[in-house]
Amino acid sequence: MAFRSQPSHLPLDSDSSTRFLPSIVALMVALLTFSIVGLAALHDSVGKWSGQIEGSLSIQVPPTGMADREPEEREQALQATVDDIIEQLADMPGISRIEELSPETMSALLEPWLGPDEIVSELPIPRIIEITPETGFNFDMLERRLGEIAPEAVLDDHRIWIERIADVAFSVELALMALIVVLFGATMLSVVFATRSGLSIHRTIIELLHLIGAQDSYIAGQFARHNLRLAFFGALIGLLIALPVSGVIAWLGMRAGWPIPTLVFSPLFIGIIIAIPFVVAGVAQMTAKRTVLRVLRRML
Amino acid sequence: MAFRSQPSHLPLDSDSSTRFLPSIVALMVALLTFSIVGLAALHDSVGKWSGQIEGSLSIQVPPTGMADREPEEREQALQATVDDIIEQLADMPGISRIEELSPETMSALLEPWLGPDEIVSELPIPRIIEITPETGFNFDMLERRLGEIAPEAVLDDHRIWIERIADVAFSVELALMALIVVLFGATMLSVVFATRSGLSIHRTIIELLHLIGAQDSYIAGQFARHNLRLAFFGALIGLLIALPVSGVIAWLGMRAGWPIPTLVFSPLFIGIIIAIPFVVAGVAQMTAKRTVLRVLRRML
Amino acid sequence: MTEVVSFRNVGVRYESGPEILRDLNFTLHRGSFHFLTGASGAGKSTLMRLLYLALRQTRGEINIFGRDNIRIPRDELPAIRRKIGVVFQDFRLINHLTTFENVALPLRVAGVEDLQIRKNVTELLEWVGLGDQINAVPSRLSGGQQQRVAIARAVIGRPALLLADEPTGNVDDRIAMRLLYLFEELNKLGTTVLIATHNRQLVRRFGHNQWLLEAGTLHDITHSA
Amino acid sequence: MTEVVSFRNVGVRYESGPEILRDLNFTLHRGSFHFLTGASGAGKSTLMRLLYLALRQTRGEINIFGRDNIRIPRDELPAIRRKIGVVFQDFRLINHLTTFENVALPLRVAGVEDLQIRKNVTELLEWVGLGDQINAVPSRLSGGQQQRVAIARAVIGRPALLLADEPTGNVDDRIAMRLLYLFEELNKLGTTVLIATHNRQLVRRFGHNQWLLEAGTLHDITHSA
Ligand SMILES: Nc1ncnc2c1ncn2[C@@H]1O[C@H](COP(=O)(O)OP(=O)(O)OP(=O)(O)O)[C@@H](O)[C@H]1O
Ligand SMILES: Nc1ncnc2c1ncn2[C@@H]1O[C@H](COP(=O)(O)OP(=O)(O)OP(=O)(O)O)[C@@H](O)[C@H]1O
Ligand SMILES: [Mg+2]
Ligand SMILES: [Mg+2]
Repeated sequence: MAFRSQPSHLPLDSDSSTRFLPSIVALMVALLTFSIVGLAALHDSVGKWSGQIEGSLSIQVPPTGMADREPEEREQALQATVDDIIEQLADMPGISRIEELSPETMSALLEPWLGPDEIVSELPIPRIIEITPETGFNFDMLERRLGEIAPEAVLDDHRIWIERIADVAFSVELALMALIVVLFGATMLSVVFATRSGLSIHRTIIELLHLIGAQDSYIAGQFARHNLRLAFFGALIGLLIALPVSGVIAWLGMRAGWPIPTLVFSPLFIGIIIAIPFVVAGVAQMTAKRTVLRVLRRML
Repeated sequence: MAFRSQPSHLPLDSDSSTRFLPSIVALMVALLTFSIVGLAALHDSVGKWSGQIEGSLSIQVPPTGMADREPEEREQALQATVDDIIEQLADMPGISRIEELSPETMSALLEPWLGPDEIVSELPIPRIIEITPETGFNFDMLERRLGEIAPEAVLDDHRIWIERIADVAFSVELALMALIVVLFGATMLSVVFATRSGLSIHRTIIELLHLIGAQDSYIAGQFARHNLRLAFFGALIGLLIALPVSGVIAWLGMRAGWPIPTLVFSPLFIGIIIAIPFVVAGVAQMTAKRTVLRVLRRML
Repeated sequence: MTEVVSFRNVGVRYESGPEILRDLNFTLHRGSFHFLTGASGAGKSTLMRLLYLALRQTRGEINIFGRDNIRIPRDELPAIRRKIGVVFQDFRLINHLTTFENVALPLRVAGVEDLQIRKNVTELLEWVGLGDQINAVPSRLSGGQQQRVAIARAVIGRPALLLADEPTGNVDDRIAMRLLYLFEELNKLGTTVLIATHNRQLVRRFGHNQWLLEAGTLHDITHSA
Repeated sequence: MTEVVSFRNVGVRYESGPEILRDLNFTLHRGSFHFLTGASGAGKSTLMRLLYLALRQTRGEINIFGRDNIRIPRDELPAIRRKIGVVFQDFRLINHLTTFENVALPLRVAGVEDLQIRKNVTELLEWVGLGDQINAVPSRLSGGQQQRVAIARAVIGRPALLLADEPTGNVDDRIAMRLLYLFEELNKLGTTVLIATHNRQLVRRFGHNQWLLEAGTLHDITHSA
């Protein structure tokens, strides 16, 4: 004869419906974990790109059509254009700093091209204006206004390109975050569904317990504890499936040249992953409690 | 008295367990639809980027430390380095074409910088080698080998940057595709789970039908049809939730500067979306059929 | 207080259906033993439902253990239900629990300690002839065995009021007698017993009070039978 | 062929348990009417299960409608099962179907046309006294009404073999008689009837053959009672 160790607990375990809740929870938790790992990896990449594109955007003002002028005159005309551009663009939204590159920096930049020679200062070298953009910066508007002020000026779109892509990557990141929120919601919803449908099978048991004089809180507590255990177990299985698979994918990804995710090893991230089973179990418990109490309240 | 219109069908509808299958299916289909729409949008963006970065990658070979040589001699030395680089890199994997930029193209490129002057041909202008990379191309290896052959040569990383980001975007796209596959699998799995758990409630009905002399195929067919209807209904609801929400997100995204997704309106995409309820319903039907047949086979 | 239950002009209808019971006026005294007879569909189970507080009258007053049934606050109902043992007509055993666990349920709910439960349940199961089925689940029991599990569960808590709805429909006369002796035993210890049954022979043999439900009303036919 | 069923040295055990039935040797002829009695747990329902092909003997031979039961191919079993009507001891009604649909089930499964079903079912339900409960689901029926639905479902297909397991446990004597007249009616039309029951009175009143299951074996006590 096998007697239960906890006399006050109903033995609900051997029930055939108990397989469903864990499996659906495992599935949802696995999906959720995949998405969170994906977000963390993407966040890392975007962070790395942002680091590399930090800084600025440049406008080149070439001495177009000035080759036949005197060097003095040429420089003055160029300077006027540069000052004009800086003055007119300074109040554009999204520009945190706008400034001409100093002649020394210019020489340094041109050195690998033309050699460290005196020749530079004598050549009709273009002027460069550096702009540090910030959020709200609008590349197209800058291009349009620049076209009005000085049509010969050229916007260096190298950095802006990266900026734009980082923007899109950020959008993707946002979308993935939204997906995680949706998946989290979906996980919770499916825990709620699965818990409820499990309980609908147990309706007769709930009714019987009620009729033999069990307190509502006792019945609800029994089922809450039972479902908590099932959901926690399911969530653990989901994690145990998702984590190794994510690991393998990450390893393959790194071999294919993806950046090494560092966020994945941050305490916040690990905390979130560890929290999943507890949150899921908590939701299952609460749902079970509420559902049972609602069923009971309908009875006399 | 209400008689059924289809006498050969069991009225399984009024059953309380029939609410669960549609809800879990609706949830999964909604998630799946979100991901597919997301993939389509991202695919569009990546397609646009790829168009813009098509073409090549360049190596600049500057006349470093040659400013004091004779123009003739300088050009010869530069040409030797260029030939050397082209010869040695030509057999690298991932390079589909490697070729020196012609002097005319050079002049055209430099024109906005230095003006359309004769001065160009007399200056110690760097040579440029253009490379068209293909899949399998390894930027780091190219950089390393170039460093060995000609340390003074500079790799223009402007295009390679875009390439890299497009690569990562492609990875994200792949990841999203993987997510869709996983979600699709998860949808199918949950349809299987939900169908089976629904049937476990009906076990006694299956048994009874068996005992009163129903053919296995008749019983399985009844439940298959029933579950097909429930799953189809659930999938439709999932679509009806996901599509408008995706639309709103896309609209917000386009207002925030995302590219307009064109793939979303392609026949393939629309076909996939329309196929979802049918595939889901088909899976539910098959699962029901198999589950019932397995239950029946265990009985005498 | 010797009045366990008293009904005054009680009437019941299910939803908008006809009145199943009407103008019920009776009193069950402490330690009384009644048989409730009546045709199938007469309302015996409905009356039982009123008594175990699973149904409310649509009119009239029911007084149970000295309290007006519709005035009892919800959280005091469990305590009252624990004083009532019920043998349901359809047994209502929990399918995945063993015979032992099914019978132990009322004690578990009441928080009785494990050792006590073990002793009482095993003893009672021996008495109803299920000593060798202690670990079987209901689906492995015969119909009569299931019925005896249901009876054991109803009496295990020594209730003040025992309601048995057709408790001998699936057992042979020998076991039926034995079960009725069990009820009489409880009755001698103070339990008020009400048994709904179709088994006239049994009623006749035990010769307790007999009530007949007919056309929705109750007739005392103890001496007329 | 007048032998509907014949058993030769049949024995049954559930899994590794004791042998519930052993050395059963009997024959049921076409148009015969038998009562099967025995203590609770004697094995009456087990014997019924053998007859409606839900259980296989662990030894011995069973011949049903002229065929060796373990040699019948799986796809031929449904046709044989349709010739057998069963009243299960636990009714086995489908909870979400109405009385009408529950009774109509065997006809639906056999592919009988709707109009025919409608006529037969309504008529039969009138006969068993459920004419006004045609659209009620089982949970709205009294115990005896549920039992009558189960009986109606068993006889609606005019089976060649009728097996009724404790069919009158929840109805009063008047209805029990009425139901037995129904069985006799069927019997006169050629149906072989076997009724497991505890109701000795009924057995005595109808005076058909009586078998007693005791210690796992069958005794014919028709003339000794
Ligand atoms: N939940 C319900 N909803 C509607 N009607 C019901 C419900 N339960 C019972 N009835 C009806 O009330 C009447 C009395 O039912 P009840 O179960 O009390 O009869 P009973 O005397 O116990 O009969 P039996 O001896 O057959 O068990 C029946 O006609 C039945 O159809
Ligand atoms: N599925 C099963 N598994 C194991 N043992 C079983 C199973 N079904 C019945 N038994 C056992 O077989 C024996 C005979 O059961 P059966 O149901 O045939 O009795 P019965 O004669 O119908 O009794 P009753 O009159 O109480 O219905 C019982 O002791 C029971 O515990
Ligand atoms: Mg009743
Ligand atoms: Mg039996």
